[in-house]
Amino acid sequence: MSLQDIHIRVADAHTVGSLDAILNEIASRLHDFVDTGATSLIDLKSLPFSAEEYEGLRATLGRGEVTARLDSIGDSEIYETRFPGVWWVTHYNVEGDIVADLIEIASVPAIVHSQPEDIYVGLARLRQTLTSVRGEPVEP
Amino acid sequence: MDAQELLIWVRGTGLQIAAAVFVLGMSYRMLHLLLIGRKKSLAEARGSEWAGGLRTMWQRNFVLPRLSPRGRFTFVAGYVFHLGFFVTLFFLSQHIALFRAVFGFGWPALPRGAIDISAVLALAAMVALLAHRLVDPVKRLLSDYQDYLTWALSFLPLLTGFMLLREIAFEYVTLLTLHIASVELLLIAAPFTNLAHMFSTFISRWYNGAVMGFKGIQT
Amino acid sequence: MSTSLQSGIASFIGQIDGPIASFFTSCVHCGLCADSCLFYTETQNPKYTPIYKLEPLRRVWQQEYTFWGKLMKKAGLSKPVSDEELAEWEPLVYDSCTLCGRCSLACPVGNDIVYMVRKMREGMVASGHAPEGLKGATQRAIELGSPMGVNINTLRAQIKHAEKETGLTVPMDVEGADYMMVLSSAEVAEYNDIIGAVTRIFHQAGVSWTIASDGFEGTNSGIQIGSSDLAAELLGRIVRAAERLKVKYVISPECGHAYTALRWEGPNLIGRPYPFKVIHIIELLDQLRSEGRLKTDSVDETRMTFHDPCQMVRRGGMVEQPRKLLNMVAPNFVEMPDPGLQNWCCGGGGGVSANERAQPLRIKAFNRKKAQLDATDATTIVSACSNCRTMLLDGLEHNHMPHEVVGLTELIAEHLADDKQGSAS
Amino acid sequence: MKEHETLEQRLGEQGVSRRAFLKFCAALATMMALPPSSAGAIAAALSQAKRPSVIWLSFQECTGCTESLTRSHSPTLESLIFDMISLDYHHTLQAASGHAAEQARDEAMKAFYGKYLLLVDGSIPLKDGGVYSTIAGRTNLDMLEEAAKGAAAIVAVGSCAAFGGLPNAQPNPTGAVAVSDIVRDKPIVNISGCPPIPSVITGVLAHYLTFGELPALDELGRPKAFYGETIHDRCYRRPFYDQGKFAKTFDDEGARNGWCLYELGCKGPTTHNACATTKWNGGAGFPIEAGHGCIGCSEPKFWDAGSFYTPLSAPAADVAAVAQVSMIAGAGAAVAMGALDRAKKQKLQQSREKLTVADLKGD
Repeated sequence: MSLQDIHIRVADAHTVGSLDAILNEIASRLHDFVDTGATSLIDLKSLPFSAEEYEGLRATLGRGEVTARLDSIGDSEIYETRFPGVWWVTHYNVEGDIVADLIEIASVPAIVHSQPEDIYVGLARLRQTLTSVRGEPVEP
Repeated sequence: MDAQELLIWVRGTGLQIAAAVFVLGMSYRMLHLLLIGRKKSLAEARGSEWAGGLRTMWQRNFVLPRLSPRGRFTFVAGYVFHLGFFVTLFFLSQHIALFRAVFGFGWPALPRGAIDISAVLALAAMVALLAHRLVDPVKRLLSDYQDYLTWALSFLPLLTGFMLLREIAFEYVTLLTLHIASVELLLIAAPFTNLAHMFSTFISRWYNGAVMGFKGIQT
Repeated sequence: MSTSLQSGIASFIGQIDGPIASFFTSCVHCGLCADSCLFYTETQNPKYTPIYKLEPLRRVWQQEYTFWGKLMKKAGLSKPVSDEELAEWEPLVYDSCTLCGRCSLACPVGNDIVYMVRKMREGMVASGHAPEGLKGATQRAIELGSPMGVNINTLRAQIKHAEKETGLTVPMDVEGADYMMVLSSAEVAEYNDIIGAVTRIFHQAGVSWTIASDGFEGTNSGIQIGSSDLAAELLGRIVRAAERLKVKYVISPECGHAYTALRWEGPNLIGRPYPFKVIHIIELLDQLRSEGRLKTDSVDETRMTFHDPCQMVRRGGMVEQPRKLLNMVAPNFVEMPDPGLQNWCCGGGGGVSANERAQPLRIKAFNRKKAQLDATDATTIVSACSNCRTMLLDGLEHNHMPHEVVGLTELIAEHLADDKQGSAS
Repeated sequence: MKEHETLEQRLGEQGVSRRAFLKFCAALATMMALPPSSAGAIAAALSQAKRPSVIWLSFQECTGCTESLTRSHSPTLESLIFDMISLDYHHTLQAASGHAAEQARDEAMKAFYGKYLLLVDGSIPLKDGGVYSTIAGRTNLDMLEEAAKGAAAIVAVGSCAAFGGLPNAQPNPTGAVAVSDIVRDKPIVNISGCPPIPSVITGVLAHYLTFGELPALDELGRPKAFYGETIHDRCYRRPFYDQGKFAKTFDDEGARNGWCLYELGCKGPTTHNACATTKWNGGAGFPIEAGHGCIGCSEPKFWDAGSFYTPLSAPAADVAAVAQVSMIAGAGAAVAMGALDRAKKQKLQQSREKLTVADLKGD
């Protein structure tokens, strides 16, 4: 017996109406971004999607040119949709559960930027690495 | 007592009290009407009491005598209200679920759109009937506090039910509690007010029709 | 007994039965009965709404037959019905109700309102609140034998006249006859052509009949005033006569309340079934017609219409019979609006005609009939109730209307096949 | 254990990057149902947050709430939050037992008097002096009252602690009550649910850590961010409710089409919780997605609201039986009253005198 033998169908053509609403919201925020440069975020977990609508949103937004993967306390998948400036950001935890699911309107999602604190720590680490390679300290 | 406990009470104990008062009061009242009895006529019958009685019980639903404008208004608004009320009461899916739970059987529901129409029509007709009762000289003369009380008791379940389906003004819990409570008030008052006409009408029609049937009057 | 408030209330309590209790239970004060009452339609005065006329009776029902009413009464929260209220309601119960029963057909919850008015009058008369005119009529009926004061001598004179006119014998006190004819006082006093008419019709049809010298008057004021005791006394005369003459049938005259008294209330008034049957004269004529025993050979081309007497048609069920008879003689017959069961009362039934106080109101209520007549082009009104005829004539006169009013039996008799010369009077 | 370490320091020690911390804050914002843009503010606040001492007391409970929270086998964001508190006493989770455990509790209570956060799961039995649930010979009531005195705030975890839950259901043999029935003078957050959604528990803790205060609460003491809306409001099957399309059985066409489960007893319309958006088991779904109606577990007295399978519009008690008895009683009363009425009429009839024509003249 396969899954197809269990006659469970996804309801068709009956939606919560969230799909239209979210697409309109994205368009309006993208417009603001073009006008004022204001970036913004939409929390998809706070919206009542049916599974079908969620898939509908994915299909409508599609995938664009850029995809980034973040490996930090679990994976994060970040990709630009086929609408430049509209990014889909999904954070997973170590177990692979989605912990945040966001649409970000920006040139580059904030989380992708390297953080000054990390850069500083990284720089220190780099110097440390150099020290161990050359065997002598490097002036900061 | 919080909102949930209140809801549990109206769905449980409250409903039991209301049902007990309604059934006890109504069965008492209707049986009493029959037991007061009447003298059997010693005159020779020209027709059948039962045929006339049963015919009138049914036929009086449709009688449309020649009426003045005020009479026509009462007639039309009265029918719209009653039909709207019955359709809403007996054909809303949630109500059928209630009947199924209590009586063990149900019937197909009407689509929500139809129920919305029937409920709105019933509400509108009731408002119109109340306004008419306040301005029409005949109704004003006939009316006593009971007529307004029973109007309110019939209006509230419709109104709260309508609000509940759309979650207007209050939360679902509150509206559901109000809706059920308003129905319970209606049930409790029914046997002791002219709301008893919901059953006694058929006894009245039977008696009226029986006299005509006995005399062989073809209505 | 003497009349008093207590007797009246006691009578109300006794009169309230299952039907009345369920009628009051069912009433939702919709006011639709108002439209069915000619006293309301012609005055637009809300107090003439039929159900309102029963208010004192309703209060007694509430206080004596309902759970809360009893409690309220015990607690002193509902005041008992007073003598003043009954006095106030007397004109509503007597002057503005002809017991026509139109409201009983109109009520959507099925209340037989006229049934209640009839019963309420029992208590009204027991409490001493009945109109003087109706009291006088009832008193004359009991003491003199007729509300109009006609007696056996008047009848004998009319019979002699009829015999002379028809050349036939009017059978008096014939024991063993099949039918005993009862007349109304108005027929004896005014519409006496009826005697000759039935004599000729019965002669032609070969009907074995008689008139009883001790039970010829059918008008029953007791029913109208609402006293079963007095109604029984009046009715008893006819029943005794019929039993003395051992007739098979008693014929009710063209008189609505006489028919109701004889046919429907009689056995209940005297407390036992009759050993004879009661048949309305129109019912009998139609029966003779269908048996081919009633033959006409001429017609009247006049535009005629038929006024349905309430007690005969709406309360008596004879809608078809008069029309079938009219069909024999009136080719230009037209119906007025609301014919048959929904026809409007002449305004004088139920004792209103005997109640002088009610006359102005009755004349006003006649506007309803006037409107019905105006809607037809008939020039002759046929009816089958002598009281209706009187009321129609009275109303027509007040309104200066030219219509003629004839009795159906007389109309048929005029066109009898083998008796043409006799009708030329 | 370093008492005054901040969250950022601790994360740094664990080798968690700033970017990871930002990701964590974004997840927190989502968890707390705050606007996603608040992640920055959360990050700033958490950077400075101190680790609070937490004492967790378990009373009449099934450990389901703890299970809900600790179901993970590997580090998660929730567990990170837990890392950020100093869980000084939890008798299911702590290593110590017996007198040592009780001593740890006493010490923590003394050391952080007035500052510690008290978490409670389970209801408190009051009947017969509270003997139905004791720890180390002390009744739950006694222990709660003592611990509550020094608490900055109390978090009642699960429906038992919040509202009495299962032990409190009719006929409530142990006289079980909620925390809020006993403690009146401390701020209490009720995180109801049987069990509560784990991220709601951590969300409240995160909020406390972030803002140093309890979140906004509804009239039942539940955080509005999670309990502000009903399951019904956020249900993906809601359109079917609005269209009047209901599954009548669990295996009919309607059920297969994913129609509304109202008539199968779903309590979604009257139940306030975040299941429909937060979902369970790492976002896998929530009961309605599995084809079963909501049982209303986050509401008071949910065990006493009639069958889980009785529609909300149907009675929660046996009405038919009451009606049958009433009908018999009503019929009996009618027969009795009918007899009295007939007797009254008969009496009137007997005393009645005939009306004569003389009576008409009489007045």
